[in-house]
Amino acid sequence: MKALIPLFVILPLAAAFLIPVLAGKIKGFDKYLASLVMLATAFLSLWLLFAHEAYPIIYKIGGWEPVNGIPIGIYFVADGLSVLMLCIITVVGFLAAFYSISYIAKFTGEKYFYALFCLMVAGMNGVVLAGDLFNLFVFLEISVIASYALVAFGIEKQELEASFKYQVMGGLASLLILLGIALLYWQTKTLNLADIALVLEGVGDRKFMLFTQFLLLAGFGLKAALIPFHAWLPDAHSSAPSPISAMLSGVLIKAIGIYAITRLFFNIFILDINIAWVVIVLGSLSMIFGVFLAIGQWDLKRLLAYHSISQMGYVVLGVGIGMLILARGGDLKVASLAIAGGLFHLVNHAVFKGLLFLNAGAIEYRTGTRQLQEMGGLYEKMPITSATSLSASMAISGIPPFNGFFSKLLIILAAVLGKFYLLAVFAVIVSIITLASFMKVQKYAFYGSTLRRELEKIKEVPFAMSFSMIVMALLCLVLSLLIFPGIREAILMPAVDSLMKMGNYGVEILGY
Amino acid sequence: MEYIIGVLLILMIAGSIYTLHAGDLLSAIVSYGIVGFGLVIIFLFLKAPDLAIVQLVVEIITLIIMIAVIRNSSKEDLQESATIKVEGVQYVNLKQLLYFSGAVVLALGLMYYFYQSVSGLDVFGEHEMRMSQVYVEQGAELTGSANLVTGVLLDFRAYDTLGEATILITAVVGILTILRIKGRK
Amino acid sequence: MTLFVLCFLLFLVGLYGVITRRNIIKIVLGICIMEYSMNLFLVLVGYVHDGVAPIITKGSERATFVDPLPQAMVITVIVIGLATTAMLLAIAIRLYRKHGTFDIREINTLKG
Amino acid sequence: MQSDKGMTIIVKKMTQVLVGIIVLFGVYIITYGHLTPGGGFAGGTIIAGAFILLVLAYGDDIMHLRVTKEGSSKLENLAIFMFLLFAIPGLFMIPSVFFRNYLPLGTVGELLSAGVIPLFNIFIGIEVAAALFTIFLAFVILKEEDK
Repeated sequence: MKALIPLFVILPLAAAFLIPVLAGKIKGFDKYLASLVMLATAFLSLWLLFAHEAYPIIYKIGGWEPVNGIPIGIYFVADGLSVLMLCIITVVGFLAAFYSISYIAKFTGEKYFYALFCLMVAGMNGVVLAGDLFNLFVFLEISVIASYALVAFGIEKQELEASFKYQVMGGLASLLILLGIALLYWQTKTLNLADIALVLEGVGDRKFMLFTQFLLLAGFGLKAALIPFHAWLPDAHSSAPSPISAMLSGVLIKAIGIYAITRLFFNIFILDINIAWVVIVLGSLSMIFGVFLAIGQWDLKRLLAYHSISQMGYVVLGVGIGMLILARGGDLKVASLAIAGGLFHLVNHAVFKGLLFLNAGAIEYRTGTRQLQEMGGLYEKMPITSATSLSASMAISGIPPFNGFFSKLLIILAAVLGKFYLLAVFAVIVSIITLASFMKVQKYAFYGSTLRRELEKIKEVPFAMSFSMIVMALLCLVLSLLIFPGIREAILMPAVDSLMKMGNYGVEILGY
Repeated sequence: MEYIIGVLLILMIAGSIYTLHAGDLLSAIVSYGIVGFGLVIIFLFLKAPDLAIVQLVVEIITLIIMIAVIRNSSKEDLQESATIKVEGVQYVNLKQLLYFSGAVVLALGLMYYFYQSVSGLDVFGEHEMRMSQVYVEQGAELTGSANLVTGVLLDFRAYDTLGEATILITAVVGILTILRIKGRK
Repeated sequence: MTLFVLCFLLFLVGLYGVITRRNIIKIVLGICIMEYSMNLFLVLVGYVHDGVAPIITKGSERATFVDPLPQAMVITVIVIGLATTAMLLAIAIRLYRKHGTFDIREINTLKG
Repeated sequence: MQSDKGMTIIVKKMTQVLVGIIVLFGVYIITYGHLTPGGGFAGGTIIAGAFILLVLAYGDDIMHLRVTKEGSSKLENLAIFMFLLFAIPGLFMIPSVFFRNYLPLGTVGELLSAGVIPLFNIFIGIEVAAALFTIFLAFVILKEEDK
């Protein structure tokens, strides 16, 4: 099982290198290879999830054993959290790739699209499996540069401008992260994450740690589009092709932003109370402002992009509460509940936000418009899209049978138990406003006024698109089973434990 | 030797301030090039010949591409200049001056905070290695390459270099998608 | 310590350029200047007094070497800088084709 | 051979003399990458510089530029694929290890030493040269299209 870990990066990379070369020769080669590779990695990650080996799995690249206790090579480290992220990336990646088989037919340069798609997924897999700080930065750059080009895929005036703004903000974020890495190397003289964790335990220099943590929080916060740094997200996610905005909103900002923040701040740095407060404030601000900005939107994809910011606020809030309780040495049970809520919502958000963007893409594919006023009464002509969009809307606004309800429940429960009553009230209010906003979407898009004349002849979207939407809608239901203790222990708890064990991440990996 | 690098660094800062305030884009790019070549000289002083070569050549290619972008487009920059001509008399543009002094004060504050938080670390030159102690002592035997930087790049951290080359491939495919003629069918 | 502070000042000059300049090419130049300061910062961290370049020649078997790890990192960061700069310039030239100007104010069609 | 495209005759003559030397220097930097300063990245960029000098000095009609762009883009993808291919054999050995240096290391300081590193250097050099040349051609073709 351990020997298969490099495949997560080799397979998408090999596909990405071959697609531009062989796309012309074999018809449809790029389309089906991309989906095939995504399916293969999805099976691999699900097998890794259910094979349930003893985490963390450590893979020494190049076979370099540590020399007198100091690791000298780059390590792949797959523990509970990274395997959970791998599953989200590859499953949502496969559904988006399968969806784009017919969606991208309307664009030119298809081979470039699939090559960039495979590179983005390879980059994210590399980030999630990285056990080395600089290696995490390099693979973060691969997936981010691929997403810059994918945002500007349609080369319209709006998309170019959105991609330029995204590139400048992303470039700044990468430089802040690089400055953080240089400072950490200057302090700890090593790049291996576990080694940094061990060396940092001995360092009492609080002022240096605060400065570095603020830098890294700013850099990764900008990648995760938390409130003060969210300016690029609505433009980038609304002007990208729909499968790509499903991947961006659903997976990229999580695998790069939230995963890196949780990995660094829980396992590497010593938990600090004011950093935890900053994280909680950022999370709740994102949650509140995201939904208020979203209410006034009439462009469907911009509305969904703003909702991404507010839902990410939930995830950061859950993780932030867990961080604060751990930093204060409070009740471990509540902390693990908060982190479980945060990660569970992260998984759910990847699925239902991806589905909402795919629905928006289906509507755009058939009616050619994204404005809610120009739609109306689509449920007669597009039953599958309206049904899946209804389930996704109910999931995002937290209506019981769907997965969104359970994860928000966990977060609010943890907030109440941890005596953050104000935050719990905010969470409930935001959830209600989200419900109102998505009622508006359903009314205008599907069930509102009668179908306009020129929309008479539209029919349901082709098989590739409807299949992905149906599978995602089913996932919205299936994932709510994660709330039951039996299943939760198997899937969600390893991820929570990998964060809960905090400091001795280093000890476990380097074994001393 | 530290003073020479300090002087070069101050000249680079002056060059980059001119780059950002130059009226004509072409002179901005040329002064950006000078800052880059200053960096090459500093790399040589810091005993990094590998970097000097790579930085020099990449610098030239970046300049060629930038000038290719500039050549058939607008040369002038519509930036408000710091001084306003009112009937031929130079008045200092107060709004611009306010922004500039605010930026200087903020920069000084950030540098002081940076200096405070970094003062506890190793001074320039006293760098006792931990991870690269092995690279320096056993690098040649373990990898067989005399050039330790290439040894680190292509053997100890070869996976980084695979990521590195993939970044260049991603950039090329990205540029080919952005520069294609028509986006939608 | 002064060299590190000066290097951070170069970083802030680049950041000032990216935030305040309105011309796209100057924003790209600002990002490149920040890349330069990061390259310099990494090499400054790895310098050892009277160290020798990390290449083993006949004479320098047992000399004290400068740290090769930051130098390997900087080669990677230089090529990352080249990749991001080339992408930014590609977008800049396309925006110039569509808007006829490099000025960010005219290009700001997107609201919010 | 006096065509109006490209620069003046003096530049063309100088280019004829210089291009060979630049490419030779680039190849030297790549192949001696593990002995003297330099390596795949530096050498590849130098070779790309030589080709860019050729295109700048002589200029070329758009059709030919497009064909060379396709060719160099394919070459670049093949070179990086070969780099990945040389990293994979380690997977099939007993303690399956990605990026193992499985060729004999030889004595330090000789040309044929350091196992797989010279091969990696060569493939990285080809890949960087083809990549930068493709980027340059993409910019030139975009400019040519407007004429």
